[in-house]
Amino acid sequence: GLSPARSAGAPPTGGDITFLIDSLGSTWIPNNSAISSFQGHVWGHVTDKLVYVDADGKVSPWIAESWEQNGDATQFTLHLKKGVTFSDSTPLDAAAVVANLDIWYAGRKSDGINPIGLFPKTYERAEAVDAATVKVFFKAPTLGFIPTLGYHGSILISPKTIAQPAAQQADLSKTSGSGPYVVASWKEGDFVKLVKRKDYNWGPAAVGHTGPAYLNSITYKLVSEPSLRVAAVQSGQADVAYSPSPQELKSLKEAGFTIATPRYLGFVNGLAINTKLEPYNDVKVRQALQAGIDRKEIIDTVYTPDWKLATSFIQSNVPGATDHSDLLAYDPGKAEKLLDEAGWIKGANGIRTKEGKQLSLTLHSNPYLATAKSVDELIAQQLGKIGWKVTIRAYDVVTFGEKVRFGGPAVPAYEVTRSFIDAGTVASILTDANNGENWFNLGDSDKKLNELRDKIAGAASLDIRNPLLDELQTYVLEQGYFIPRTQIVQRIYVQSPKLKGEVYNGIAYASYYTATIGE
Amino acid sequence: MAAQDRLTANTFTRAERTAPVPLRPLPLLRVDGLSVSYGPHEVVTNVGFELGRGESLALIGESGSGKSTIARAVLRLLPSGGRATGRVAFDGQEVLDISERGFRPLRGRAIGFVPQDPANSLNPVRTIGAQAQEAAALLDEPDTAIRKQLILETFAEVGLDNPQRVYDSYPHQLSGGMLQRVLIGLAILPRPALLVADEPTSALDVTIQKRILDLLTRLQHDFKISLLLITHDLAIAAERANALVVLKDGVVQEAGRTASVFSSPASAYARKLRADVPALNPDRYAALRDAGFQTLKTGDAATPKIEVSAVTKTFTVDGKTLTAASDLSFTVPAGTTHALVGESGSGKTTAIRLLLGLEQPDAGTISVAGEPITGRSPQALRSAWRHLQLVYQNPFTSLDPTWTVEQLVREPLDRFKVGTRKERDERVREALADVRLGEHLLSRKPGALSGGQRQRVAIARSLVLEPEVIVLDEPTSALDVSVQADIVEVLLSLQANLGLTYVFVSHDLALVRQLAHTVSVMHRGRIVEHGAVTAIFDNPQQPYTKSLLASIPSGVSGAMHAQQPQLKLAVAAE
Amino acid sequence: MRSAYLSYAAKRFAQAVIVILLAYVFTFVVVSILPGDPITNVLRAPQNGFSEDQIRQIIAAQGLDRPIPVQLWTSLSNFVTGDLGLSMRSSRPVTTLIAEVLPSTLILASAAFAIALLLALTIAYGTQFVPKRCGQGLLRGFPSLFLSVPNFVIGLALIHIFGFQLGLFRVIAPDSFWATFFAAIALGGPVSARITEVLIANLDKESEQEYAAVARSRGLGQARLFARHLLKPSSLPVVTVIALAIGELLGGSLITETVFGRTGIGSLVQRSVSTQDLPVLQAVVSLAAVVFVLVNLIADLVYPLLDPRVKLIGGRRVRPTTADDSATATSAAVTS
Amino acid sequence: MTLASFSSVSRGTSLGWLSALRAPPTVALSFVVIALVIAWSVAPGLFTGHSPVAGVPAEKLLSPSAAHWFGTDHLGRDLYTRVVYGTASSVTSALIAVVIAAVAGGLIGLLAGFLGGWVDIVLARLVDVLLAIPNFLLAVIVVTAIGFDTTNAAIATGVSAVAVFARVMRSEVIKTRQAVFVEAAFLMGGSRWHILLRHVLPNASRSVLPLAVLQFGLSILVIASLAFLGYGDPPPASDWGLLISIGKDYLKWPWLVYAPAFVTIATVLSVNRISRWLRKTD
Ligand SMILES: Nc1ncnc2c1ncn2[C@@H]1O[C@H](COP(=O)(O)OP(=O)(O)OP(=O)(O)O)[C@@H](O)[C@H]1O
Ligand SMILES: Nc1ncnc2c1ncn2[C@@H]1O[C@H](COP(=O)(O)OP(=O)(O)OP(=O)(O)O)[C@@H](O)[C@H]1O
Ligand SMILES: [Mg+2]
Ligand SMILES: [Mg+2]
Ligand code: NI
Repeated sequence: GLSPARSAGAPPTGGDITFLIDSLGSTWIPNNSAISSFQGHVWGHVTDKLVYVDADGKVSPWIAESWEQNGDATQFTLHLKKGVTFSDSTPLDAAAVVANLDIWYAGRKSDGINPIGLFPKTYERAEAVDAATVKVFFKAPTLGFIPTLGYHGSILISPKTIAQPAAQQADLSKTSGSGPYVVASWKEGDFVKLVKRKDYNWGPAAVGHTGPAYLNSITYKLVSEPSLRVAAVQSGQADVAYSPSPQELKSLKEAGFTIATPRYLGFVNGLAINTKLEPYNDVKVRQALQAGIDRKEIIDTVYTPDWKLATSFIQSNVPGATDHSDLLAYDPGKAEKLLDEAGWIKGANGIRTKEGKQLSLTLHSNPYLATAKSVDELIAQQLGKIGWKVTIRAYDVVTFGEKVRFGGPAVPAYEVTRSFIDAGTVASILTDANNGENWFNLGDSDKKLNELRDKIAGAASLDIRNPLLDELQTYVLEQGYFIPRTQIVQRIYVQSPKLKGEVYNGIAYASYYTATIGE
Repeated sequence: MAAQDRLTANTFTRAERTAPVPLRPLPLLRVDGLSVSYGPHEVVTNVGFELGRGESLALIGESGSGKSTIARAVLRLLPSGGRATGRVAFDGQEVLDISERGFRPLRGRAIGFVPQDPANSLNPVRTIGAQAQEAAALLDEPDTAIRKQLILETFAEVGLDNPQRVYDSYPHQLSGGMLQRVLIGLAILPRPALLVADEPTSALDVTIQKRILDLLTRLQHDFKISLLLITHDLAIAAERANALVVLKDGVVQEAGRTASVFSSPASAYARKLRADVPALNPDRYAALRDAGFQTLKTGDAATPKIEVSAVTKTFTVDGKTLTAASDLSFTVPAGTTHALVGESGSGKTTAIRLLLGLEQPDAGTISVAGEPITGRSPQALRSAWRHLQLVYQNPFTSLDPTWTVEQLVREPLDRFKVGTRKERDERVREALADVRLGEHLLSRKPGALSGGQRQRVAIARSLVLEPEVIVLDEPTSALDVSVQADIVEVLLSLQANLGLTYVFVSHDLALVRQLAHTVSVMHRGRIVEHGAVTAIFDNPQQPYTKSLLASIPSGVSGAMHAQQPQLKLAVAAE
Repeated sequence: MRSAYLSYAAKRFAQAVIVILLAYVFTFVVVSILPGDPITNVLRAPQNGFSEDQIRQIIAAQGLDRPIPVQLWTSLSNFVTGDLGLSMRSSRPVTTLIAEVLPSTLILASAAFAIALLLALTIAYGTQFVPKRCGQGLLRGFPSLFLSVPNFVIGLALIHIFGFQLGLFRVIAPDSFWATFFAAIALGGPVSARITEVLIANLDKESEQEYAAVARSRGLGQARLFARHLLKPSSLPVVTVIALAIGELLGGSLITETVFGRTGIGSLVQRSVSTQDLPVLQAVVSLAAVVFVLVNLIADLVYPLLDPRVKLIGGRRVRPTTADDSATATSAAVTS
Repeated sequence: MTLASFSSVSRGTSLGWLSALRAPPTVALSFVVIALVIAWSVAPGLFTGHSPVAGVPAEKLLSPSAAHWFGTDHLGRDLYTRVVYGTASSVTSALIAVVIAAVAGGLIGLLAGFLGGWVDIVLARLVDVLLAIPNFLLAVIVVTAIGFDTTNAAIATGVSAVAVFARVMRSEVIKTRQAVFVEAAFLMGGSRWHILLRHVLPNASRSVLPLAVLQFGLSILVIASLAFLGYGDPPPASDWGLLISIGKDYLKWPWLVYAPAFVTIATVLSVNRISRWLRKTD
């Protein structure tokens, strides 16, 4: 139920809800925090975006009522909705948008305000043509600009707030957005209380409601133990629990609670293989890996049927994603055969060796995903059966960032969980050209991949791009460059049945702008 | 032998039970078949005795023989884990099996208790006065002012000079002697019928000891209090008690009127005990002592082994200076024993620490065997210590508890690198044999040795280097008389055989008389008198020396003069 | 005597100041000398999408590329003037952060302390009145049980029983009375166990002392013996243990606050530790040191006034101790 | 090997066993528990037929039964087996903590107490600083600095307890240094270092032993608490603390928390009981 299904008649207004969350992130400086998956919940209610991206990746107007782009996608013109104001009563006009675009691109580094990392680095400048028109210039074609405006980081903040020094911006109550809610009070690491803005009247048409929100207030309260969050919702002490343990979902559902497992647009959860590293430079080994993982067992054991089998290395709801389930079928016999062919012979202890070396794989569990360790353990068991020696490493966020990197010499398989709005950006991440992330450590060595990348980047329309994307998916999976595990559900919500009408956007955040609470 | 004694004790109690003497007045305290065990260990077995009104009875025996245990059983103050069986009747009333509530009225009011250790017997964080008020509460006197008056009077009575100051003091502000007097005062304040005094003087100087014993005797007379006196000092018992019960390992060895027990001890144990008390046998070692002395005298008596001249030492404590040794001079000829005597704090230990170079004097010089001791660093003194050894006062602290006997005795040989491995082993065994310790003790640790054995290990350790001079700081003060006698014998025979020179510190003048050749009497850091032992003991010149000598318990029972003929006691010999 | 006390007080105070400064430096050294560069690593997280060049600029802008001694000197001189700097994580002033969470921790810690003390006194003194046969052993076993259960297990169990099953408090309102009460039990439990242990050990020691027997020989009953004789000497050494226990309350708040979802110093530390937010950590450690040092200072200064045996000699506290102080010392030391 | 040294530490020679036999029943029970724990860590395979890492995913989250004494976990592994196999690491890490604390603390205390003077002053301030930072806070800071795994958590726990040992050791050394037998050793011709190592150290260490035993129990708890906060080994490690902290996410299946918690509690309780007994008998 990702679209707002509501019956006719005026929905009840009023009511307060409590949303239990496992963390409230670190800083509230808008630029530095906007892409945190925790603060995104709050920003989603306090701020608006220029465009709206729904759960299926469809881009629709919001503060930008319409837009045009030139032929090579280097100039964009945005036409803004009129009469929109920030909660500090500053108008949300062209000047404000320009101020936002500038700080997204550049940040204010000397003041500790970072740029928005995923904002196109091809940005050149923006200018206010008139109060309601903004023209944006890029140094190179940037097809993904418009979808990016609907992405986490692109939240519109009052220019007055933007002008403030970092220490002021870090105080959430001093930050003004134009969203349907404003921050009534907050305490770091404790809670954020939002109350509705009565004069709000510019919601995204895509959610079917543009007036003020129905709920009076939303309180985001930090409770770090997942079992406590769930128990609190179960006992009626709160309305929504975020990130419960998947194992509990079945019984919760049976007890009548609403379970939401919206999928964001992005990569599936899977492993990017470092093709420079022995033995993963051998395509047969990578293919054996691809066939040696029982993805269904992962869903059955660690997750619930709410999780979907991966069909490609991008989520199936991303426009342009195609179904490659056949390439991802569990076939241990095939895997063993491939390994035998590659010269990895099973030893007495069940572990395969070649030239005295063991067939080993180190998995670095993703610290951002609570279930990552369980999945890794299960994969270790599955691969163990066909002769792999799997070691699991778990680091905290800090160390993970330091030690575990794409293509790092000690990291044979990097676990990816990453959202994006536009599939067009995918190809360029895979190699090292144009600041690409070089996921498979191929550099520029794979001709076919380079070719696909360049063609996709140069595609001026989706009709040209989609077949290329399909080819890219087939190639990457066949080569065993990327080993999908499951489609990712990074955000899981357990919700009281009384609460209805929430909407999930393209990055799987729940918005309670349209929600109502009954008795 | 134990079985024999037990039998006699049993015979006695049975006889008492079956055929009570009808005309005999009811004794104040009657103990009958008393056994006490701590957990599974029975430490007092079937003890019985009687104490009449106004009389005194001494429980004697070596350390650990169960004296305190009996006292505590009578007082129902056994520590947790202690269990008493048998019968204890106080004034005809059975006290062992009545309830605590029923017994409490007797406490203090009828039975007073003077504990063994004055330093730990008063609550350290409350004033003496507050604790005295507890005792005074037992009087039927409602007025606190009057009660305080009574307390102060009692303090004066027990010889405390400034009762008001004592009243306001905390225990740590008073000396041991004062505390002991306070405790006696608190015990007699409610005028009990029975006073149980557990070694009331063992921690005190001879002079104070005498004062306190006199005080107890006087109080006993004045208030017609019965006294159960516990002591390991036979001489005191002989002097102060009407009757004796001699204990060994919790079993009565002998009991009877003091006079008869002393004149004709029936048990071998009592005989040995009597023979070992120095005060009762001043000339016991004369032959042994003088034999060694004589042989040497003919040799090089002219060259003194130890020369101490005009040594002074002051300590600064709390900004106040205290002269612990002032202008000390004495010499000790080779092969003789020189004794330092004096009451506690008179500077004896300071003198010998100076002698060993463990402290440096402020003025004066000391030389031992021609080597100067003063003004040398510990490293430089090592060569002197090779021939100069010390036996400490307390055998419980001077041996490293983690080492075995063999290691302990061997240590000086290893440190001074004497001989080969084999020779060292040999020397260790010889030294142990010298002090009459068996080789089966070699692998034991001090914790598994008795006090006497430990002190012998300490002596063996100082002997093993074959030093010329051994300094002994009250080597036997912590030990029982019988153990003491053994050690003295060992020391004297070693001196006779090896020609050792001893410096012997003691406050036990009777012991000094037994074994020393020359003596220095110390008082407040000074030597007030010195010379040959016989000369000084027979004809003291200084009043201080005289008072010291007068305090030696004579072993002649004061009670023997008292008119208590009808005293009936469990005397095995009878 | 007065001057001895004053010089003692002055000396202890000087020591206290030194300890606080050293604690500040110590934290700096531990967090910054050891390998790992938290700021860079956080910035490097792939979702941020920063290039290495951007990261370098950000680091330089915050002065984090200067040599360690220079950084230490700057931060130390700021600290001395009372400036605790900005949190690296949230960019807010550290003073604000601490001021925001301190009241909650103070309430929790004082509640925990009160409960711990009450519980300890009840149990320890209770052993004096409950006869051996009627469960004295049970009472005595209580502290070691509390000392063996991980603090967070107690917390989780309390929440589930009292929060969810009995509905006494709401998990989302951890500052309510009952929630605070149970959090205080979870936090104070182990502390109370330590105090109880020391108290019982002291009581046992004191009641085995000769003076207790002598007092009993004067006809005192158990109640009066306890009240007049045992209470004070057995409770005095606890003053020291209590002072040390304060530190444990602070340390324990880390777990308790996490479990109960409270916001306080403990959860602040938890958040700062994961990002190695040095200014906050330094401030908290210094704060803990200040509290610890102050409480101990008070304990040390009060002790000579309470215990008549204590002498102050040359700015040192000297107590002519009885043989067995080491048991107390050991438990006291462990408590810290 | 470490375990052997632990049991020998507990009392030493045959004499020790004799007195152990004469110990009160609760102490005897404690020894039995500890013996079992040691056996688990030395030869876990003897106590269970299941594998601690490979489970049957279909049998996940079963409640305790004859086949699975402690039930199964979220991946269908036998929890009892995981507890048994996790023992070695739990015990070893607690031992590491104790050894670090005792050795470093002991050395500091020894030097401070024996050398006195400015060495004492400097070391005393260092110890004060370590004492002034609450133990657990210190452990958390150290473990973040050196990285998250069980060994590092053990090291951090050890570091946080250094001050305690230093303090006790120092006071014991000072007490011992003033002992008569130490002066006697000088008279026997011993040098300073000889006396420090052969007389002062062994004697001062005696009261450190019960403390070390106590600290062992305490370390298990601290390391478990660190695991609870996420500073433990990666899967499939099954230290008790990790098991409890994994279990707490599955509170609907309470045995996942309470079974390992029970084992931890029993062990720590036994260790504490033994420590108290050691202190009393010494
Ligand atoms: N609380 C106790 N628990 C166990 N054994 C004890 C206890 N008190 C004394 N004993 C033992 O009981 C025996 C008798 O001790 P007691 O104190 O009665 O001897 P004593 O004759 O008074 O010795 P001393 O002259 O040294 O005071 C000794 O072996 C002693 O070790
Ligand atoms: N190291 C020291 N510092 C300060 N005062 C000391 C020191 N050693 C001894 N004194 C003092 O010097 C005086 C003499 O003490 P010393 O130990 O020599 O007496 P003693 O005759 O051996 O007494 P005892 O018979 O009790 O052993 C005492 O008042 C004592 O308090
Ligand atoms: Mg006695
Ligand atoms: Mg002396
Ligand atoms: Ni501490």
